[in-house]
Amino acid sequence: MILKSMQRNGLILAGFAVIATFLVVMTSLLTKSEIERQQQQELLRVLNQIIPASKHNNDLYDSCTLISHPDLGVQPRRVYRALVDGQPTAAAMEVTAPNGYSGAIHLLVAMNVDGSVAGVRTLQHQETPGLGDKIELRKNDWILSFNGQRVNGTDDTRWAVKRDDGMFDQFTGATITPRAVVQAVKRAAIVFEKEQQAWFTAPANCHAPADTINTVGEPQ
Amino acid sequence: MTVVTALIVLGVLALAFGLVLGFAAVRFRVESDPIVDQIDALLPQTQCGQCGYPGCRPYAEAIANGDEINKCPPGGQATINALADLMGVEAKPLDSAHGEEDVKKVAVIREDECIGCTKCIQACPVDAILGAAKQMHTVIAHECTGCDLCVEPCPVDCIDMVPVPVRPDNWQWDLQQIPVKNVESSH
Amino acid sequence: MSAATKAIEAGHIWTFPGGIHPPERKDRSNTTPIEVLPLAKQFIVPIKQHSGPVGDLLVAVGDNVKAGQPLTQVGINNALPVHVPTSGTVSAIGPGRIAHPSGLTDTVITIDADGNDEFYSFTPLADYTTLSRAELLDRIRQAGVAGLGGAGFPTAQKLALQRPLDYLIINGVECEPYISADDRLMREHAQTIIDGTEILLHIAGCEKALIAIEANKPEAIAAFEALLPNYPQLALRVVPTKYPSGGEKQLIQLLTGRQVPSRGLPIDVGLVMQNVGTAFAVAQAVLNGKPLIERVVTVTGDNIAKPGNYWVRIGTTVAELLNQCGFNPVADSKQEQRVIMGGPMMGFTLPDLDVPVVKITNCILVPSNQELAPAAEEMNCIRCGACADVCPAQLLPQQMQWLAKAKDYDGLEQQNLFDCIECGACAYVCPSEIPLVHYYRKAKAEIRNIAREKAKAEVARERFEARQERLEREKQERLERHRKAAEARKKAQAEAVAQGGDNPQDAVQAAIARAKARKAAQAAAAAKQNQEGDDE
Amino acid sequence: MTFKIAASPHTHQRRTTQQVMRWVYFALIPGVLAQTYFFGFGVYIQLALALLTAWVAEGLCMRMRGRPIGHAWQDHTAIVTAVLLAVSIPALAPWWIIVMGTAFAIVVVKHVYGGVGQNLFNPAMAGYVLLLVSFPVQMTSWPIPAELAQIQVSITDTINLIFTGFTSAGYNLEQLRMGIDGMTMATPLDSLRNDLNHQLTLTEALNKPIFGDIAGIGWAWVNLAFLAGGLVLIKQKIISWHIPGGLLVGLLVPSAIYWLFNPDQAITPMLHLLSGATMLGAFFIATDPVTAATSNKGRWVFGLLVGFIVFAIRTWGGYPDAVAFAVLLANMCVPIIDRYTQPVAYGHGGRS
Amino acid sequence: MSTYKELTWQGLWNNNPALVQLLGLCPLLAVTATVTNALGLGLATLLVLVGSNITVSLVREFVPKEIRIPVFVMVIATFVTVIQLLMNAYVYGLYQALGIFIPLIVTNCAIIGRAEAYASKSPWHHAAFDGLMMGLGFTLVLVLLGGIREIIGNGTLFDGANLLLGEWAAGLRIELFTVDYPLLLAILPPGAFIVMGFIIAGKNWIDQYRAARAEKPEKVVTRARVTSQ
Repeated sequence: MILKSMQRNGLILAGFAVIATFLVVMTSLLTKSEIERQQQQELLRVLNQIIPASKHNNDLYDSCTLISHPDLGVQPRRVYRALVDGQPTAAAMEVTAPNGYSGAIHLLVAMNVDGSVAGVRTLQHQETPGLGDKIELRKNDWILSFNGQRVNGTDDTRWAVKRDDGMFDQFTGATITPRAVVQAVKRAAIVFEKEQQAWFTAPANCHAPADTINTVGEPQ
Repeated sequence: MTVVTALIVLGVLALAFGLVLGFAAVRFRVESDPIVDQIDALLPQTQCGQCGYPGCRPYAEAIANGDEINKCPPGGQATINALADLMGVEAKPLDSAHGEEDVKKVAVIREDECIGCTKCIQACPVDAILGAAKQMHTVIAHECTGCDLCVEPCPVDCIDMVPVPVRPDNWQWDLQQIPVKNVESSH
Repeated sequence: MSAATKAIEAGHIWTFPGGIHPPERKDRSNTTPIEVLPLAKQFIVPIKQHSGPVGDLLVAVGDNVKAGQPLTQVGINNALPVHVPTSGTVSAIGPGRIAHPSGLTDTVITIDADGNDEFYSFTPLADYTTLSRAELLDRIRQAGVAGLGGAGFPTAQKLALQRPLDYLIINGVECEPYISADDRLMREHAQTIIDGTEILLHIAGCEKALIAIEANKPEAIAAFEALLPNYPQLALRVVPTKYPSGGEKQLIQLLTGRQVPSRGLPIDVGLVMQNVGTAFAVAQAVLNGKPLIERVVTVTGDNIAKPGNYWVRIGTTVAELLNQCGFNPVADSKQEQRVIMGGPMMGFTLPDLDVPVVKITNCILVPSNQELAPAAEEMNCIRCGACADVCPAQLLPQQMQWLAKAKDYDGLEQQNLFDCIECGACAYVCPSEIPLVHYYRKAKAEIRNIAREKAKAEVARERFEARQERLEREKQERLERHRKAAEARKKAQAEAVAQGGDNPQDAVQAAIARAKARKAAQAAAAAKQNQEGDDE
Repeated sequence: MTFKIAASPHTHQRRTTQQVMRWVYFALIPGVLAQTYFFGFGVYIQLALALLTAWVAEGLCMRMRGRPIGHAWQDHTAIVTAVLLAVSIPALAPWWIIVMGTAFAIVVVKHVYGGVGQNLFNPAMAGYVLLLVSFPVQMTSWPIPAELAQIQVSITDTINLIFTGFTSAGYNLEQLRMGIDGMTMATPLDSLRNDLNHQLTLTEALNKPIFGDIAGIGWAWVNLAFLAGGLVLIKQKIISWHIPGGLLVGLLVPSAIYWLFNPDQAITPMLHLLSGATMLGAFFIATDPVTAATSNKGRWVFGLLVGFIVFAIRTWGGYPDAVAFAVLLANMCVPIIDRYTQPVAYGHGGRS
Repeated sequence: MSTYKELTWQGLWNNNPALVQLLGLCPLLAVTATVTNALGLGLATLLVLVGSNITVSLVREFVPKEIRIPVFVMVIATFVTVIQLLMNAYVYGLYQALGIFIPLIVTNCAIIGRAEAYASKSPWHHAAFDGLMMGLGFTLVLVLLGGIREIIGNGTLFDGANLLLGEWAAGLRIELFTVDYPLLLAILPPGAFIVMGFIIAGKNWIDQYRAARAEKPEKVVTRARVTSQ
């Protein structure tokens, strides 16, 4: 009785598991390249927004390098380097602001080689809708207020929200989110100033050769 | 390769869980009090048939098979609520098509009119009527469930359903029900 | 001797949680001695004045009876008898209003007094120690003695339980406001009470009695203090004034620090308690052979002209009693008058005045609406918890109130509803004037009712099933009989055929075949019709 | 004359709900006076608005629920809710803040749950939290205490600020706050937390003018005034001392421990006690009988819990003060507190 | 035909998963800050619900009672993952808008609830229709809740609809009013609970109102004779 029940249930469940896994795996295989293409396109779209075409004529996606820096967190970050005829002009790096109101905020910060901020975009966040989500460009153009700003060393007190006597607006009611973003961008800018020489000479090592995508969509 | 690994890993995991579940299903089967008995225990056992079933137990079986729980007027709302609790469904008001909730009653035979036909004795579901052919019958009041099934068969209409009398020991503290004496003021 | 026992011996007084201090107003009735009132013309004696079974009648309408003559007998169910209050004629036996909060009727015996007040013959007893325990108990039972403190439990029955006892407690606390019947009795008859206590000790087989009196009765305390030095086995305990320190369970806690287990009896913790009035009645019954036909009743309240304590024959109507004490009902005819039997905390109101004084009637309170304002309208509970603070049983009255309103009887039992002693302290302090105790009483009655119905349903089910079984058995027997008869017939036929006659079976077979064919044709036609219907 | 049938007991102590509530709002008077002294005439306008809104909302709700309106007005519970909310919000907050909060407290938190005695949450605090999470700017804009203010906001300006948002000279509240001495005047707790977050030491943080000798200027006196009113309530046996006691202990003990181990980065225990809504919360809000625990033991636990949550949120949370959140969170725990602190009934094994 | 009518009625009103069964509340409360989000989650749930209901109904013959729950979960998880992958690959914009909600659907008890309560006992076409109607009922409540919260908390409707429905939908955005200080509570989680409470109350009120107005059907019940066999 017990054996029969075990045998039957075990086999049927295993059968379902195999079929289900098979379906998922097959779908995954079939869609893998398409998904990567899509993600790359999306990234390029953002990259092109903050590093305009005038500032680069290389393939931003391919010129990516992985860097590690204690001020940017434990994990290696991607840096996309913009070059005009082989000369560095700007770089965009993935930055994380760990102290958002509801967890980490993922940013893309682009810096010009002269040390000014080229642009900042929010890639991913879970901030309160209607309050903290004004860091999205789609909701509010607050994020543009970084454009062209420079950091004068770590003691630059202007790099703070107005409530903390700085130069960046906090949006109504929410101080924590903009404070986190400002701090993250400031940190990134300082690191960039120090490390940019090294970064521009590092090899492009973000994408393993096997993953290299044959076609790259035109920038929109 | 990853495909095969995924298939094997998940297949084996599922097999293992299936075995465990198959084992548990037999080994830990719980024999619970059959639901019909639990329902029957909540019904008032008047055996009146107002629910449309011949007796409380048949109605209990019907409820277990999905019949409505609001067909028992003698049990009233309290029984419906208890059944709803047991069956995990929402309590409904009593279906008035089956009758209205009423005060508890007992049958009383007007003994001088009884002709001793024994029809009521046959009708009584709980054998609460005493008597023999051509002899006067009487109701054993404390065994009567108040189902009133004996009233209709009586050829001379000598059975009355009277409310169970309120005595000090079963009084429910309805202070409003107490008749108060009016005294003409002497002033 | 354990530390606890030592403390009891040393006279330590424990405390109980909660309790209240309502205005006492005992001085209105306790300043004058107990008076005897003129006999009434008519007496109404309910045959049930105690808890437990009632005895069978010993008299019929028209009988001439004498004071103290039993009206009902102990009989086989060990009932408590009631007695004739004064000599006269039994004029009626039938339903009449009884002294019960419900205002319902029960069997009462009406006696028209002849005014001579002749007594039945009693046999006094010189030395009660000569009698056996059983004989003494019988003497008390025959005298109709029930607990005079409130519940009316037959005294003999309480004493009959044979369990090791540490103490007998004589309850002279009388904590309820207004009432001073026990107070006056203790002042004037301390010796008789002590005699009764000794008898009770003797019967209970107990070494020591504690006599408890509340601190607000200095005269009664003095009366006992004067006598007690002669009685080493009796000890006086003065308990602080707080309501309800006279409650049986609370007094036990005060005097011994023990708690009667839930749903248990004092005897479970080695104690038995009797009221001072009961002790007095026991002395009367055992020493004089005099049955319980009169008791002390406090008649008080603003609307009584002559408040005080009175010796009242049991069966005297409240109307008669009030008449003699000068009843001035509320002047305004639109207003309602409360006549309360018992005290302001636990007494019940009477719907009219034809109710008789019974064994447990300790007070008739006729207040004006100024001294005891009638309850205002019930408001919503604000969960202030004042009720829980005063509950002597450590219950959560407001929680029970919500449950009672929701008719959650299981929840109520979990909240220990049945440990509520209905003292009324919670309702007294409730700022929303919720009649909490009334909710509990209703819920208790309903729970008891449900239990009764449940038991009844169980019996009904058994009877129904037995009947079904019987019918089934009878059916089987009938079938068996038919089968046997058919076999016998067949056999007879076969014999007939064998003997060369016509087989009557053939004709029957033909008829059955014809019927079958007709049925089949009908069924086919019906089926066809159905199919057509479906096709549409 | 007829005979009246009534349930026992036939006598009554006669302290009605109305009287209890009246004591509560009389006991709030010292606190209100202190607030008025330090934060201006606006307190009275907020009170008036709150009372009016509560009165109307209560009446409408009772009407919609088909209950006698007079009853609800008579028991004075809505008055207490309105007063508590009015003293909790900044004196110069715009009129619609207090109106919305009071209406929410009465309609949603009280009547949707079934009216007096049925609500799970403290209505005033639920209303306060609604306002705080929705309008953080207005709800944290406390006026500068009178002793520090360089200009006195006149009665006309107060009225104008509350009803139009601008003074007669055309300044709004923000400008008024920022413009006087170029310094943001946050509440003491807010200022302290902000500075501690910016790596200032406690001594540095306490250098701000808002701090007096013992605690925040003005705020300390307001708290002491509420404490005085609360003690009167305890004296009158309107509230038991268990909840305030538990709350203050629950706040004081952890904050003292934290401060001893962390003297530079912690709010001092004294500041905890005399800042924000500590005393108001301890004696008037957490003691709301409807939403607090029932038994004395339960009240202790409830008070301790509120106190600890206040400490925790003030120390590690996102808001400077936390009495409202703490009370609401503890309200949620009341059924379970009540369950485990139910006194042992007589005869169930307890000892006297 | 009446089965379908009954299923429609059950799914949209009588046994609405969100209002009556109170299933799937966690994603429902989490993502209904705007109509767009609500609609997105609703449509995704609808899709999975129909798919899983059909599959469960088709395999119900082969699944023993003891392992039905793991099998149902597997079916649903497969569906969700496959749909997520496909959306990720071919409708990237929509995927970005709904991305985080789709895995949430796996844990949506409304789906496993229907699998267990209905699909495992009914033929596939009924199960499919049930899934459709339950999904629709769920979506409607979501959209209603999202709408109310968005209006109160943001003063807009269909904000960001273009992310879900394509560029044409940008024109759907309605700005009802602008205030300096929106009632943030409405778009914060507590607001979801409060608004949901009022929607459920409204539904119950309508039901009671209808029940009170409905005429009682005259029904004749024959009383059984317990004793006349």
